[in-house]
Amino acid sequence: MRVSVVGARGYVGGELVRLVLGHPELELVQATSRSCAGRPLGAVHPNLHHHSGVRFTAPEQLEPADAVLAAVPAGELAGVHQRLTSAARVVVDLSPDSRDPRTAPEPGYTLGMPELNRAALSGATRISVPGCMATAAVLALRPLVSAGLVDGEALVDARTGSSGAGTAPTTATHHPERQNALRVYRAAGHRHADEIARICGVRTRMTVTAVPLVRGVQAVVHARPPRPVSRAEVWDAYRACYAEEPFIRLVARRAGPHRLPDPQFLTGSNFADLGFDVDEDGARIVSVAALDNLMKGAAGGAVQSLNAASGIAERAGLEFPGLHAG
Amino acid sequence: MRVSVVGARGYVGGELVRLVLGHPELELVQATSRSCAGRPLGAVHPNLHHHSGVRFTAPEQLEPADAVLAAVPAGELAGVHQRLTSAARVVVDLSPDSRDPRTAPEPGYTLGMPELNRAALSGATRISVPGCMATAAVLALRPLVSAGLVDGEALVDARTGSSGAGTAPTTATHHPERQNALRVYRAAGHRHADEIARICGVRTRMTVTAVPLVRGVQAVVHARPPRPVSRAEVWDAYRACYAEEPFIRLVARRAGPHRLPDPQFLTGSNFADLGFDVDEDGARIVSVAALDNLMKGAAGGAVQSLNAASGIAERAGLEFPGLHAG
Amino acid sequence: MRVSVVGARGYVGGELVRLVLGHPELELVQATSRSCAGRPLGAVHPNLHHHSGVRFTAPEQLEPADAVLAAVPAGELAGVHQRLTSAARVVVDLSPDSRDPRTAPEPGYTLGMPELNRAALSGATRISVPGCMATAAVLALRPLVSAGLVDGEALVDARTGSSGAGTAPTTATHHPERQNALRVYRAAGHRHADEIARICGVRTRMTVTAVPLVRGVQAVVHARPPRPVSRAEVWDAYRACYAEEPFIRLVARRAGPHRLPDPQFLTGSNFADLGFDVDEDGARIVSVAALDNLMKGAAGGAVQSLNAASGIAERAGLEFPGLHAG
Amino acid sequence: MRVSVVGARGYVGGELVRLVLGHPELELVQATSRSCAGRPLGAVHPNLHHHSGVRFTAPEQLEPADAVLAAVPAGELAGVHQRLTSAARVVVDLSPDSRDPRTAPEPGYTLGMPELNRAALSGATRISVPGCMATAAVLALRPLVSAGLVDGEALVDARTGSSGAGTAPTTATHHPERQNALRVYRAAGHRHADEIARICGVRTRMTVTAVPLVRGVQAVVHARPPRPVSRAEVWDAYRACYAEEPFIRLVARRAGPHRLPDPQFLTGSNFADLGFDVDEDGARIVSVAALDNLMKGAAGGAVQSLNAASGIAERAGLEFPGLHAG
Amino acid sequence: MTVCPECQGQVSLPDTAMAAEIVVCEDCSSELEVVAVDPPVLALAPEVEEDWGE
Amino acid sequence: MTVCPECQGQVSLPDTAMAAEIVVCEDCSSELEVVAVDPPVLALAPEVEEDWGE
Ligand SMILES: NC(=O)c1ccc[n+]([C@@H]2O[C@H](COP(=O)([O-])OP(=O)(O)OC[C@H]3O[C@@H](n4cnc5c(N)ncnc54)[C@H](OP(=O)(O)O)[C@@H]3O)[C@@H](O)[C@H]2O)c1
Ligand SMILES: NC(=O)c1ccc[n+]([C@@H]2O[C@H](COP(=O)([O-])OP(=O)(O)OC[C@H]3O[C@@H](n4cnc5c(N)ncnc54)[C@H](OP(=O)(O)O)[C@@H]3O)[C@@H](O)[C@H]2O)c1
Ligand SMILES: NC(=O)c1ccc[n+]([C@@H]2O[C@H](COP(=O)([O-])OP(=O)(O)OC[C@H]3O[C@@H](n4cnc5c(N)ncnc54)[C@H](OP(=O)(O)O)[C@@H]3O)[C@@H](O)[C@H]2O)c1
Ligand SMILES: NC(=O)c1ccc[n+]([C@@H]2O[C@H](COP(=O)([O-])OP(=O)(O)OC[C@H]3O[C@@H](n4cnc5c(N)ncnc54)[C@H](OP(=O)(O)O)[C@@H]3O)[C@@H](O)[C@H]2O)c1
Ligand SMILES: [Zn+2]
Ligand SMILES: [Zn+2]
Repeated sequence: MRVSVVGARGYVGGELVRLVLGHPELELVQATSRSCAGRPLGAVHPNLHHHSGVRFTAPEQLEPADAVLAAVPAGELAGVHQRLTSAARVVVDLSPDSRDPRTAPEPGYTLGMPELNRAALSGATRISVPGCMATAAVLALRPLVSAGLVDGEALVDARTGSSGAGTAPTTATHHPERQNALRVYRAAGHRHADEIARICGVRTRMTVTAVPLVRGVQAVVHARPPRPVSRAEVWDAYRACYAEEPFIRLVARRAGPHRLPDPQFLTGSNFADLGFDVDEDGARIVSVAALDNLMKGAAGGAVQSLNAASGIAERAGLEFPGLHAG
Repeated sequence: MRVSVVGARGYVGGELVRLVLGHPELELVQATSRSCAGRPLGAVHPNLHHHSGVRFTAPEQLEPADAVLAAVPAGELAGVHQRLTSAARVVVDLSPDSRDPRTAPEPGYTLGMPELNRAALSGATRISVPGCMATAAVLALRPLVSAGLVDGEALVDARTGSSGAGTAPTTATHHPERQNALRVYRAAGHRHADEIARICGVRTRMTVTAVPLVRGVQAVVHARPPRPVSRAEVWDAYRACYAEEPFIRLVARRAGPHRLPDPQFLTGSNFADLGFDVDEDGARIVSVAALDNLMKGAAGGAVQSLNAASGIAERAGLEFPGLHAG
Repeated sequence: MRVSVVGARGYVGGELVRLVLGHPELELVQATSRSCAGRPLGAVHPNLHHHSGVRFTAPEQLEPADAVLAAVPAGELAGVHQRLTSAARVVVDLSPDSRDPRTAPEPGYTLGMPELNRAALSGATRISVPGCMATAAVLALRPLVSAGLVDGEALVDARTGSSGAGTAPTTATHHPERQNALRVYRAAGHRHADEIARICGVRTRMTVTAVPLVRGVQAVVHARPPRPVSRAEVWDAYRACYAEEPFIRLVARRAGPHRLPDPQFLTGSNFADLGFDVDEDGARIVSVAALDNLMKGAAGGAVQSLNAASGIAERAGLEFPGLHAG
Repeated sequence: MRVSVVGARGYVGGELVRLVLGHPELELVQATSRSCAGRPLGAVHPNLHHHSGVRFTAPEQLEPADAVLAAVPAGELAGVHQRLTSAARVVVDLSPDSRDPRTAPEPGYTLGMPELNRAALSGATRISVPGCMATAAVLALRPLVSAGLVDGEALVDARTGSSGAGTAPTTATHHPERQNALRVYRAAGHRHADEIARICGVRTRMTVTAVPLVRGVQAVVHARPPRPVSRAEVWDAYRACYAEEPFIRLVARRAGPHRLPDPQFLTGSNFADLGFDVDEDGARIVSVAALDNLMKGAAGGAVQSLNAASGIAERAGLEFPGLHAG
Repeated sequence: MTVCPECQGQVSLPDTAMAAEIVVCEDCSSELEVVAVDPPVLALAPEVEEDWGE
Repeated sequence: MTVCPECQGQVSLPDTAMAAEIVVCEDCSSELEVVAVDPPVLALAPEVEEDWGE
C-alpha cells in the first residue's frame, strides 16, 4: 500500500514516517512540509538520518497514493482536506478537526480506535484518530462503564509529557521553564472531557498536569461504583473488553517498583498498559492507563487503524515493545 | 539558642544543618550520624563543604543543647528518644513516630504546623512536624473545610519527588528506574489519608504518584461543594485562613505558563504555594498546594515551629524565596 | 538459531532478550537469573510484559542451545563459563572478562566489532563484545589513526548515562544524587583507555563524566594532526572506514540544533553516529561518537556480531532507527 | 545603597532582583522590562511572587539610583548605555558588550572578577562581569598558568545548562529537543576561548556541550605540564591563588560518589568549586570548575563585584551555600 | 485448577507443584505462591510498602 | 558534477537546478545551496551561531 504523510515535519508526522518506513506492507510515497520542502528527513528528524531517500515535499506537490496520513495542527485540516481526498482514497486524520462535527471538513469520519469499533473500521476510507489523552482515558474508563461500575461522574487526572505540545517553541515549553515543571495547566474543565464523556457515555471531570517527561501520557481515572466492589470484579470488567486486544496489556503487580502502568516503558511502542486498584472499602476504583502520546496516542493508533481498515494484520509494523531503562 | 541535629546524614538532617548554620538566632552544636562520625559535613552534603567546622558525631556523644532537631527514619525514634530528652529541653521530631499515638515515645507532642496551631506551639517543648504530603494536603484542604465547601469526601492526589524516600538506595530509587518514572505507587488507600482526615475533619481518599523530580510535593485536592461555588468564594476561604501567614502564598494566575502552584519554584524555600480552580458549573473545586518536601515539608517546617515555640521571629533563617529556572 | 541469554535480569540481558524475541532468525530458549528464577520476564522488564511465555530460569538449569549470549557482571564469567560452553557451540560474552587476557577463561575470543574484524568474526564460536565507551571511542578514533591524522596522543572525553552501571542500586546511582549530576568520576586514567589504545594503536588519555541521562554514551575525541587538516580530509578518513557499514552514520550538520552525534536519538537503536569538527587553524580535530550503551555498546553489538558470525544478514533484528523527541 | 536592575525580566535579571532584595546593604529601586512594564515581578519570576512591592518599569522610566545592574542581551548595551550612566554613578554590566573593545560603549570597564583584580575593583564605577563559561574556565586554568604548569595550549571542555541561553524560546531550547540532549554545539573554536586566553595568558582550545540541566556550568580543563607533576604541586598552585577567597572552594575527594566539582550542589549559590586530578604519569592535569551560570557566572559575580567596589563585605547577600538533593 | 486470589481466574497448577513455588496466573499475571498443595492453595505475594515523603 | 564545498565529494545537480535551490550531498549529507548554475556553484548553508552562557 502506497502511503503519504502530510505534516511530516511535526512530532506526530515524524513518527508516521518512521512507522511507514518500517512497515512490511506500506511504502512511503511522500512526506510533506511547507517549511522544509527539499530537505532530507534527517535534517528535522535526526533518528531518520540516512534512513530513506525520501525528502520533504511541499504539500502542494502531493501526488496520488493509496492512503494519506495527515498530522497538521488543529484548525488546519480544512485548508488541506481537498488536496488529501484528491490524492488518496483513504484519509487518516490525526488532528482534532475531523473529530468534532463543528470543524470536520466532511461528515462520515470513523473513529480510529479499533478497541471500540474494529468492525466499523473495516473498509473505512475516512478515519479520525482520537487525541492522546482521550485515548488513554477512554481505554481506562470504558470497561468500568460497560460493567456498570461507575456511579455518577468519573474524574480523569491526565499527566502529559512535553511532546504533546508539538514542535512550536513557546515560553511554556522553553527548557528552563519546563524541565522541572509540575504544571497543572488545566485544573478544571477541558475540551477532552467532553470527547471522553461522549465516547464512554458517562460525565467526566478532568484535570491535566504537564510533567517532566518528553513522551508519555498517563490517565488516572477515579470512579465510584454503585456498590462496593472487589478487585476480581474489576479484573472481569477489563478482561471482558480487552482479553483479545493486540495492543492492550493489563498491568497490576502487587510487588516490585513497577506495579501500575507507567509510560516510561512505552516510549516508541504502540502498546497501552492498563491497571487499577480498589480502595479497601471497595468504594473507589482507581484505574490507570499509560501510553506513548505520539504512538498509541497518535501515529501508532493511526497505523493500527489503517491496518484494520485495509485488512492488514493489525500488529504489522507496530511490534516494538518499548524499553526498560530507556 | 544552641541546637543539635540528630540524623544529620539524611536529606532532612542535611537541610536542618544548613538552616541552623544560616539562622541568625541559632547556633549548631552537633550533627549526629552513626555511619559518618568524625567526618566533615561536606563529605556527605557537598553543598556544606567548608561551610562549618562542625563534624558528624555519633548519636551516643550527644551533648547538652537548648534544642534537638531529630530526623531519624520511621521506627527509630523510640531508640534515641531518651537521649534526646536528656540532651535538650526542646525536642522537635520530624519522623512519623511522634505523630501517631501508637508509636509516640511519650504523649504530649504538639503538632508543628504554625498555620494551624501557632498559639499551642508557643512555649512547646515537644514538637512533632507533620509529613510533607500531609502538610501540602492539609494546607490545601483545610480552608475549604472551614468554609463549609466540602461535601462528603475529598480526593487527594499527591505527587512526590525522589528525595522523599531518604538516602537509602533501593531499586525503586535507582536512577535508571526512577528518572522517567510516573509511578502510581499508592493508587488506593494511604496512611497519610488518615492523618489528613484527622487534622481536617473530613474523610479523604488518596493516590500518590512518584514523578521525575528530586524535590517537591504537589497535592491536588478535588472537592465537591454542597452547592455550586464561585471562584470568589474560594478566594475568600483561602484568605480567611492565610491572609497573615508568613509562608503561605496564594497563586492563581489566569495567564502565562505558570498559573497554579508548582514546586519547581520552591526548591530550598520554606514557602508553600496554594491555588485553585473551579469547574465551570461550580460543582468541583480543584485546589493545588506545592512545597519543598525537605523544607516546608520537613526541615523548614521544623525551624519555623521552633521559631514559633521559642519566641523567635517566625521567618528568621527561612527567607530564601526559591529560584526561577532552578 | 536457538539462543539463550545468561544474565537476563540485568539491563544488558533485558535488551538481549528483547532483541532475540524480535529477531527473524533467532529463537529464545532460556533467560537466566539466579534471583528471579520462575518469575515472568515482565516482572523485571516491564516492557516485556506478556511478550513471551519464557520465564527466568536458574543458570544451573541451562539447556542445550545453538548459542549463548552472556551478560554477567565483571569477574563472574569464570564461574559460569564451563556451563556456557557445555550448553552451546557459540558463546558471545558481553562482560569485560573475556576481553582481557588476565581474566579470559580461555584464549581465542574474537573481538565482536564487525566494523573492525568482520572477516575474523565469520564462523567464530567465541566472541567478546567490547565495552560501550571503548566502542564509541574506537569508532571515532580509528579512522583518524588509519589516515595518519593523529600526532602523539589522543584525548578521549567520554560521557555516560546511568544504565551503564547496571541494576545494582548504590548511593552513586540513587536518584536524588544522580538526577542532576555532572560527575567527573574518572578525571584521569581509566582502564578503557588501554583497551582503546590497544585497538587503535595510539596512546589515549581519558576522562569520564556521568551525565543526567539513563541511556547513551558520547565520546568526544580530541586529536592533533601532524599538519593542519581540512574538513574534507577528515571526511575522507571517515568514509574510507565506514562507507559501507550498516550501522554507522556520519552526522555533521552545519545548521539546526542537532549538528553532531547526540545519543538522545539512538535510544533502543543499534546505530552509532559519528561526526567531527576541525579548529579554524586545522590544528585540532574534534571527533564525536554517540551510541546507546545497552545497544550498539552491548546487546546490539552482540547480536550484530552473532549475525556476522552465523551468516545471518547483519542488520537482521536490529532495524529500529531510534526516536525523535524520545 | 540604592540599586536598579535593567533587563529584570531575564534569567540573569531575575537573579539580580532576588539578590538585591535579600541583600542587607542594597535596596531595590527599579526593575526594568520593556515587555512587562507595570506587571508584578511574580508574573514572570514565580519565586518572587509577593516578595516585594516593586513592579517592572519600562527602561525609559529609569530613575536615579546609586548603581545600575544591567543584564540585557548581547548587542543591546549601546542602546541603553546613556540611560544607565545618567541614572547612576556605578554601572555593572553583565552583557558581553562591555568586555570587548569592539562593542564597549566606552573604555574603562573594569573586569568584575574579584579573584583576579580585587584591588582594581575598589572604587570602580564601570564594571564588566565576565561570561559564565569564561569565569569557570579562568578560575580553573589561571592557577596552573601562574604556577608554570601549562606547557603549550590548554583544552577547555565546557558543559552548560539551558538557562545560559536566556528566556527566548527557540527550537534549540524546546523541551522535547533539549531534555535529553548531549549537544556538542561548539566542537571547535569559540569566542570565549579568546577571552579566556587573554585573561590567563595561554592559548586555549574549546569545546562546548549543552547537557540536560537547567542551571550550571562545568569547565574541564586539560593541561600538559612542562614536566611530570604530582597532585601536591597542583594543590599548591590552587592554594596559592585561592586560599583566602570567600567564594572558592577546593573539592577533590578521593572517596564517595561526589569527588570533583559538580554544579548540582551550587544552584542558587555564588560559590565556585574547583578540583583536579593528575594522570598517573604526571603528564596531564585535569582541572574541573563548577558554578551556577546565573549566580557566580552572572548575577552573583555582579553583586560580589559591586560589594568589592563599594566597600561592602564581599559575602554580603551571597551566603546561600546551595543544596544537596536539590 | 485453583482459583487466583487476585482475579478469581482459573490457575492450573503443574502436577509437580510444591509449596513455596511461584506460579503465574495467566489471566492477571499475578505471581502467586503455592502455600499448600493438597488441596492446592495459592496466595498473593506479600505487598511490600514503599514509602516516600514521610 | 560539482564539488561539495564541505567534503569535496562529487555532487550531481539535476538539469533543472535553479539558483537558491537546496541540493544534498550524497557523501556527507550536507545541504547545499545552488548559488550559480552556469557554471554550477554550491555553497554551504550559512552557519547560525547558537549561544548559551554569554
Ligand atoms: N503531539 C501529540 O502528542 C499529539 C497526539 C495526538 C494528536 N495530535 C495531533 O496531531 C497533529 C500534529 O501534532 P504535532 O504535535 O505533530 O504538531 P507539530 O509538531 O506542530 O506538526 C505540525 C505539522 O503540520 C505541518 N503544517 C502546519 N500547518 C500546516 C498547513 N496549514 N498545511 C500543511 N501542513 C501544515 C507542519 O509542517 P510545516 O509547518 O513545515 O508545513 C508540521 O509538519 C495535531 O493536530 C495534534 O493535535 C498530536
Ligand atoms: N525525606 C522527606 O521528604 C521527609 C519529609 C518529611 C519527613 N521526613 C521524615 O524525616 C525523617 C528523616 O528522613 P530522611 O529522608 O532524611 O531519611 P534518611 O535520609 O534516611 O536519613 C536518616 C538519618 O537518620 C540516621 N539514623 C538512622 N537510624 C538511626 C538510629 N537508629 N539512630 C540514630 N540515627 C539514625 C541516619 O544516619 P546514620 O545511619 O549515619 O546514623 C540519617 O542521618 C524520617 O522519619 C522521615 O519519615 C522525611
Ligand atoms: N550496562 C552497560 O551499559 C554495559 C555496556 C557494555 C557491557 N556491559 C557489561 O555487560 C555485563 C552486564 O551488565 P549489566 O549492566 O546488564 O549488569 P547487571 O544489570 O548488573 O546484570 C547482571 C546480570 O548477571 C546476573 N548475574 C550476576 N552474577 C551472576 C553469576 N555469578 N552467575 C550468573 N548470573 C549472574 C544477574 O542476575 P541474577 O543476580 O538474578 O543472577 C543479572 O542478570 C557486565 O559485564 C558489564 O560490564 C554493560
Ligand atoms: N544566562 C546566562 O547564563 C548568562 C550568564 C552570563 C552572562 N549572561 C549575559 O547576561 C545578559 C542577560 O542574559 P539573560 O540570559 O538573562 O537574557 P534574557 O533572559 O534574554 O533577558 C534579557 C533581558 O533584557 C531585556 N532587554 C532585551 N532587550 C532590551 C533592550 N534593547 N533594552 C532594554 N532591555 C532589553 C529583556 O526584557 P524585555 O524584553 O521585557 O525588555 C530581559 O529582561 C546577556 O547579555 C547574557 O549574555 C547570561
Ligand atoms: Zn489472576
Ligand atoms: Zn559533501
